[in-house]
Amino acid sequence: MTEPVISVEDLSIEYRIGREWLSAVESVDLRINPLQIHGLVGESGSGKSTVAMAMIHYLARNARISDGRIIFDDQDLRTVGDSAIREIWGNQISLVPQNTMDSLNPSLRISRQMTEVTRRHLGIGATEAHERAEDALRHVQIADPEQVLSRYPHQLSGGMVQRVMIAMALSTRPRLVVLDEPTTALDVTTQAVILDLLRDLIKEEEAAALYVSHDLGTVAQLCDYVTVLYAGEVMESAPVDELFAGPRHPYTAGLLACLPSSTGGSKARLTNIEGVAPSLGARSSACVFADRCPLATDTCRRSKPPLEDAGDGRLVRCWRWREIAAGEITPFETSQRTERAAGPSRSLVLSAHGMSKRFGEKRALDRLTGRRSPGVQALRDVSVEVNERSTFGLVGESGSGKTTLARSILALIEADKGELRLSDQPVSLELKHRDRETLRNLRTVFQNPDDSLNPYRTVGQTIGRTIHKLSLERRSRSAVRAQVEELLTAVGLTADYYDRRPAFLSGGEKQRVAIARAFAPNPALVIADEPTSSLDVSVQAVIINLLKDLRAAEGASYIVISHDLEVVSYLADNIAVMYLGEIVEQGAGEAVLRFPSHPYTEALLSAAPTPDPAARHHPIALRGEVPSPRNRPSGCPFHTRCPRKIGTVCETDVPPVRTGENGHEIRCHYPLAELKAIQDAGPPASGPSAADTPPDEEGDR
Amino acid sequence: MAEKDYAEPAAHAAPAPGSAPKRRSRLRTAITANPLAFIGAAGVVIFVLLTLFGPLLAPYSYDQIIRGTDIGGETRRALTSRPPSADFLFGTDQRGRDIFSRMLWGARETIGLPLVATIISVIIGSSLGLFIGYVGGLVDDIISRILDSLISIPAMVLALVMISTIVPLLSASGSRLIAVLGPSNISLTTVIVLIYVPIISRIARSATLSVRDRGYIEEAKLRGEGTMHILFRQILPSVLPALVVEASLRLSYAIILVTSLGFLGLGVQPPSPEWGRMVLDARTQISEAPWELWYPVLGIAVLIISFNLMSDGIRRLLRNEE
Amino acid sequence: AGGSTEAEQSEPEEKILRIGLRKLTTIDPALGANDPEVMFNRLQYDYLVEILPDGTLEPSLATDWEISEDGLTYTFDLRSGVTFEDGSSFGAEDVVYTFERLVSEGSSIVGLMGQNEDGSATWTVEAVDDLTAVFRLEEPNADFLYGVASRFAMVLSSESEAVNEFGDGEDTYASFNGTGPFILEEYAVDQSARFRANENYWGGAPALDGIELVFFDDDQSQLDAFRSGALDFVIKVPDDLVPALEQVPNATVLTRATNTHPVVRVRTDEGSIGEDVRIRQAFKFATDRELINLDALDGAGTVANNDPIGPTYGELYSPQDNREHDPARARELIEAVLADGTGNGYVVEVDGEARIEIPFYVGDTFEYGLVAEFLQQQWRESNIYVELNVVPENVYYAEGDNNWLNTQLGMTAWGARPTPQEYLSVAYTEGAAFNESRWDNEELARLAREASRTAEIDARAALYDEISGIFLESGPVIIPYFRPVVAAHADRVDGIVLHSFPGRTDFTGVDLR
Amino acid sequence: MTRYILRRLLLLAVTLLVTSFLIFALTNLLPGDIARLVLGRDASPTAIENFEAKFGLDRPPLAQYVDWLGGFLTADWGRSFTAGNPPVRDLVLSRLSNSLRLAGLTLAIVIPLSLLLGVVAALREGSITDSTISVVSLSVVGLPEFVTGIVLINIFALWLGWLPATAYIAQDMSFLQWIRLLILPALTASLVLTGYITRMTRAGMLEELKKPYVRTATLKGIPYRRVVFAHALRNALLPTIAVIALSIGWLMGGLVVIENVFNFPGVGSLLVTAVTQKNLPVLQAISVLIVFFYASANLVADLLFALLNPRVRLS
Ligand SMILES: Nc1ncnc2c1ncn2[C@@H]1O[C@H](COP(=O)(O)OP(=O)(O)OP(=O)(O)O)[C@@H](O)[C@H]1O
Ligand SMILES: Nc1ncnc2c1ncn2[C@@H]1O[C@H](COP(=O)(O)OP(=O)(O)OP(=O)(O)O)[C@@H](O)[C@H]1O
Ligand SMILES: [Mg+2]
Ligand SMILES: [Mg+2]
Repeated sequence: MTEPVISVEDLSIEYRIGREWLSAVESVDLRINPLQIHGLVGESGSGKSTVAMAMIHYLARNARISDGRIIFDDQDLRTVGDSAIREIWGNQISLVPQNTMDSLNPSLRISRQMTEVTRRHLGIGATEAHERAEDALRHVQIADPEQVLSRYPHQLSGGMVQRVMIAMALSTRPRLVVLDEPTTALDVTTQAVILDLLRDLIKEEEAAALYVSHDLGTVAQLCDYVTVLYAGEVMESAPVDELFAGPRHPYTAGLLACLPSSTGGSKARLTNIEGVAPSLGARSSACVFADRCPLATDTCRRSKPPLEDAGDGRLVRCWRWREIAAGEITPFETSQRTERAAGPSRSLVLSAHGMSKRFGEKRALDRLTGRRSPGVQALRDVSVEVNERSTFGLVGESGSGKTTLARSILALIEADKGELRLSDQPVSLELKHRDRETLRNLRTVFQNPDDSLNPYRTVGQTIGRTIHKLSLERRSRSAVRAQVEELLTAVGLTADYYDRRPAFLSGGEKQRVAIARAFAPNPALVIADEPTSSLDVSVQAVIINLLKDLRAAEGASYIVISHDLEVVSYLADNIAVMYLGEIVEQGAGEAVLRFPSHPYTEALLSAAPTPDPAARHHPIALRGEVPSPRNRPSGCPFHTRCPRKIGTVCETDVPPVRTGENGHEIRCHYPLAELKAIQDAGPPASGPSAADTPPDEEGDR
Repeated sequence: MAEKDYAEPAAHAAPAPGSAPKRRSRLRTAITANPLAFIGAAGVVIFVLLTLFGPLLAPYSYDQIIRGTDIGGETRRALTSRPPSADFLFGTDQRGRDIFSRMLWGARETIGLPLVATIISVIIGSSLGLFIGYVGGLVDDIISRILDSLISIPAMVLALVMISTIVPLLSASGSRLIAVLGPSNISLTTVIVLIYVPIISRIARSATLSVRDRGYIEEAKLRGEGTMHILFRQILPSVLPALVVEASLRLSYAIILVTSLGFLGLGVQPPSPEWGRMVLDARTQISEAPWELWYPVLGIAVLIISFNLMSDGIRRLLRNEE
Repeated sequence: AGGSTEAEQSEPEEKILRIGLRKLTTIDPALGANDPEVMFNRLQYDYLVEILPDGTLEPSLATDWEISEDGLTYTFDLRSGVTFEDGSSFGAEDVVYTFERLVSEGSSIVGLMGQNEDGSATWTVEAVDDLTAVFRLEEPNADFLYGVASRFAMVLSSESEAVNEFGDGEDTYASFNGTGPFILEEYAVDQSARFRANENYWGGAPALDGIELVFFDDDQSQLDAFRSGALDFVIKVPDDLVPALEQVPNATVLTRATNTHPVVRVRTDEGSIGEDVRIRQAFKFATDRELINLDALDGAGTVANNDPIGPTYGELYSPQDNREHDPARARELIEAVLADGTGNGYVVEVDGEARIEIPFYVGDTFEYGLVAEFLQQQWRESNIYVELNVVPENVYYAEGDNNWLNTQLGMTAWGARPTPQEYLSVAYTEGAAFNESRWDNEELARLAREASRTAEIDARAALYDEISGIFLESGPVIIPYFRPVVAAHADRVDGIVLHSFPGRTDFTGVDLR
Repeated sequence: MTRYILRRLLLLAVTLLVTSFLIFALTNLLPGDIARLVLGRDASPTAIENFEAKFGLDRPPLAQYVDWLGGFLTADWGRSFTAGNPPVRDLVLSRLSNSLRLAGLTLAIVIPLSLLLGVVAALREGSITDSTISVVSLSVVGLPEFVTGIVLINIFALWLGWLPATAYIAQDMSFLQWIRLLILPALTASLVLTGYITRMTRAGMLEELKKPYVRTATLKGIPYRRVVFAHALRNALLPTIAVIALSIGWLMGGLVVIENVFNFPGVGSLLVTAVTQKNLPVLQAISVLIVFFYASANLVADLLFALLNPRVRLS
């Protein structure tokens, strides 16, 4: 057995909240071998960051390690002194954090920040350090390091900053790199490139890494070994392939089963892990997962299972792992029950035509003082049609205009141009000209459950008010209350939520309330903008199921917006892909997700991290990042990044709309047949490096 | 944000369904967490009670000159500038008035007047701020610009300029109401309101801007709520904490302004026993009759410190709530 | 004027008298009516005729004067060899300039000297020769000399382009050009003014090397400074500070009785509170003047008898008094007025009793606010209930419905005048500029006119006695007391004689030990 | 950046114009004639007419404003109503230099002291030092200047007798004498300001120390003082600049009271005198001047902020 780079033994960490010390992490064991990328997964609050930070000996002021050892380099990090740890930091262990933009000092140039580490630890002079920094940047595929070094952080895009952070972390050839959700803030396409890069670099530098993430997909793509954390405890840890192929812990199994991709393309219901993770103070002496575990026995509820060696380097903390391993019991079976409710009808519930919206009209004062703002064309002549009882999915990277389209339809912003028809009736683009009937029929669920409910009003008030304002007939107080309670039950809550305030609801519960509110007046169309993106996977599954159930029960239609292709493809009958305010491809779900597709869709699909280690591949690398809509490329807006660019046509001419069967439309200079041919031939050669495009001047993404 | 301000548990996971806030214990932890704030709050409560009931407790009227001739043959002067005694708890002043009684009466001008003025300012200012913040556009631009201009005149200067004109203006108006309420009371209130309305509306406006685009506001629009409902039922509650903090801060500034103007001889006019004015009147007595000076000085100091401790406490409390 | 005197200042034995004053307002000699302004000017300028601290007249720049038989021509012989600060010599032209300027600048003294409706003078002045100036009057005026001697009539140089205005650069103080005993050296507005002795003063060089005036916002800080030894002389110490003043070691308190007095007056015109004479009497019976003097001034004032001509006028003073404090009488009178319904709405019935209810406006001068408070308390016994409004001077004497000229019941401050006639002519005759009470008494007007022409002292006293009687009977005023002026000097100061108008104090004979 | 500066300057000019008009309009609200207010109750109609003619008060208000503005811009600030009608400009400027000395000394005490205290408190968050600094600054921060001033006078002038209670300024005072005079007033202003700025600095520093980049810097293994001084401090001080600018605005108002407590001949006491005497030309000049200083302080702060902050500088 090789000597691990770092090993954590029986680690327990507590936080002081008020006057109490609450345990956040309990007896965690973890070893990272040389050259290993060790994944640490778990839902929000499970203690991933706490463990990661403990491993670099950098805990919050109100944290203490109550037990355990962290052995690095034959010494327990708990006992090293202040100056000794400063020899280790940046030199032997380095960190790539999540919030990269804030992780660089905004008032110092990149060069200064990068050379600081190398000068400190490698004992080199300024010039040499500078040269090294250039090299390091080149290593992370930045084409013009000199340029980047002379910049301030805010002048760089998010992806670029993340590259800088990675270069910096690796610049002293550390033995351990801790990556705490290094890509969560990035777009999928950028994320794919960065992960790809990371994997190669870590191997190349012969380092070991701890990769912290909540996203099973990226873990599957990147890691060699995975530890699953739940409520501060290790549930299971195993080599990546084995974990994904045969989880031994019910929780792991549940997590995998929650993913929309787990249904293998079918529309089967997703598995639900009922309940929520225990909060810090509420962790019991029993199995922490017992409350939510379908297999829990009395033993499980009474005593905590030990973390057992399950052979092959696997560890499991479950009383019943042997039964599971033997296939005697199956925790979260992916049900194959496919409920095809009344299928989508042909008639349209909504049609939007030629929607355009430009932001950044000058304010009165700016007009006086002559400040110019170029304006952002957030929507360009977008048309969508939503059938009755169907779900329309909208995907695209950040800034592509998905939200703008949704809000224009809702009239929360007033589109500059466009025509809207709801159930064949023309509808005004201005909210104040919409009648009650329109308002009633067009409802929405917002992305962020935290701000979609007024913190000062109870659940009952919120939903009741909507009923009061929008229902068809006047109702008595008690009738309204009854209806609210009915709705609450319909979204899987109980009637006693009526008097709760949002502060006492979890994210998933808030989202359920928001959904109940949306459905309160029996709408014809509900627009859900990223309804699950701020939720944990297990909760996401619950919400997705709920949306599906409601559609079946209420006969409403949806527009579902998400940057997550999996979610959209799972929910939607029709899908549109947006890029820079335009729809580049749309059609029936299967048609869009199958080839031929627009090169952008192709890249998106390839970038999406599949939670299957067997399906590892190099994603199609797009050049640079999404251009700012302020300086939108001419011709085909995608030509600056397109790996299948034909030539100058793409730069000069607006691509035509290519129509395939079943109303499948693609905006591309390639005819469909040709596109299919080249895509069948395989992915494009890995695109030119990211740095070909100059750093994004706007830099505010 | 990587590290959050963890003041209370359950940053991620919500408490188990059914757990209601335990009010009593929260209060107790709040007190133990910040005892100074509660000392301040207690002080403020006492001062407010004094404002309301002080005159009832006062042995004499605020302007009653206790004359030797009343007591028996002595001249008035014999009873001026008397040190504290059982008869005159805080002593008497140069005119022979009971300082203790004067301070009790004076709480009205010293605390009551700023309080009323602050309340008026908060009402006007927050309505204005809510409105322009929510409506936005040209209205907001223009009104904000005017308010900014007003803010760019330091409060003391604005107060002086206004005092110099409003007091004579009101005194000359001959209106009965003004005469009853006292021209200097009205003008001071006006001055404070004019100074504070811009500041408070700016706060209310920016607080409004920060919630204006929240989902629940948009939801309200989508169900066809009117502007008034949105402003006062949806936005106001979220803006309220910021306003409460600001109001408590403003109140203590208003007291400072009133007492300072009183000290400059430009505030509430005698014989009204406003404390700042009492300090002014007693200044030269510092060696002969120091109590004349120290009681009002002490009164003001304790008053302001109480308010500051309290408003600091409120600020922390509300920040923690978030 | 001007010039650096650094060397002099650094010498310790410099004899500089430091005087505390309130801040100056207008320093134009023709307009500056109050002590600080007059003192500031008096140091630099001289009068033709000086009024001594006891009120008698004495030659100054005029060495002698002669009044014609008919009382219409006043001839002044002027002192020769007097020069102004800028070196030009003093002559009759300067006198002409000075007095014509009083008229053109609208000095209020012109009223006493003789003035037409339109503000022009009823007299002329001319230079007969270099050292003789003649005034010609249209009708006799027994007080004309007091006009010539008044505090405004400081002799200016006819060559002045401006008077007491700041010039540019070197000439900053060029227009401060007088013949007086001191020369302005430096004037920091609102802070201090420094004078040095005029070595060539015609009356002989002053004993002092110089005088420094230090200006204050309030009497209290002024007293502070005096106490700390930073000042040698303070004037017009308000009553409530007198006890503190008396505690100051090594200082002498000076007091001089004056004719300064508060006037509580009711309006007498139609529809006013005091239209019915019984109301005026009721107020008098309701007031215990002696007690007021005791309470307000610790008895330091002189109890007055409700007419403005006080004991400082010597023979002209009439001591008659028949209005003792008598609340019962006052109540009866008020009942009677209520019964007759002539109270014009100010007399009302409350709980079966007649009472007067009215706002009382008081200008906050000296201790008068205090007096008003005592009056308010006192009057209640006589069923007079006033709602007291003590307002700042600048409000009380500004325009407005409740200012000193308009309010129904008010208390006004009247300063000491060199001659009693002035009160009558400006305040108590029909059409007079400051007839606050709108009192129209033909008999009084006649007597006053008569007195103004009567120079002979006994005859004049007789007239004033009659006038006093009218005041007692139907005068719309209560005058509780005449207040003294209080000043103090450090004991090292020698030779200060307090003037009844302290601004006119003569410093030529003052020295420092 | 140049554009930005120009824009800000234009805005400053507009603000000054608006406020000067506002102040002018306010002072023109005065009922009755100012002439009588200034000349006193005995003034004759002739005297009043003369006065009005001399100061142009007989002209329509707008014309007066335009005249005044024109004069103000061409360094002719008119003449004072009182005391020999000295040119307002000389009067105000001579007082201003006194006030500026006072303000200068105050800032010289306050800025280093409060930054030091603020940073120390932040670095020792939760310690005794921190809570002491916090409590003291919290209680001192709000006391009215005259209260602080009187207490200081009592201690240092009356009780210990170290320093003069009031400030008489002679023309030929030595630097040391000057400083002696300035100490107490400056100390009074400093106490109040220090409390405020300390609290703000502490808050700013704490916030900065919580930012992720501080963690990044720490994890580079560089010494702690480098993390604090080379990384956090600079950013923490950025918002403090605005706080200091705001306090300068406060100082302008606070000096009014402080100068009166100490009888200090600065613009503040002149302003109060002008208010009591209704000396409009002086009142207007000082108000506009103070607004100018205040607005300029804010402008300078903003420019400084922009200069030190690459985010703003480079956009
Ligand atoms: N400084 C702190 N003080 C108090 N509690 C803390 C602190 N930091 C984290 N916690 C709590 O400890 C638990 C674990 O937090 P941690 O940040 O390690 O979770 P995580 O798995 O990284 O979650 P996320 O995915 O949201 O980053 C959470 O309940 C969190 O609220
Ligand atoms: N109110 C606004 N004012 C100015 N620009 C805006 C506004 N709202 C959106 N934009 C711009 O319009 C473009 C489209 O934004 P939109 O929010 O519709 O994108 P999105 O696809 O929803 O992105 P995300 O996935 O980040 O939610 C972006 O460039 C954005 O910066
Ligand atoms: Mg984390
Ligand atoms: Mg969006």
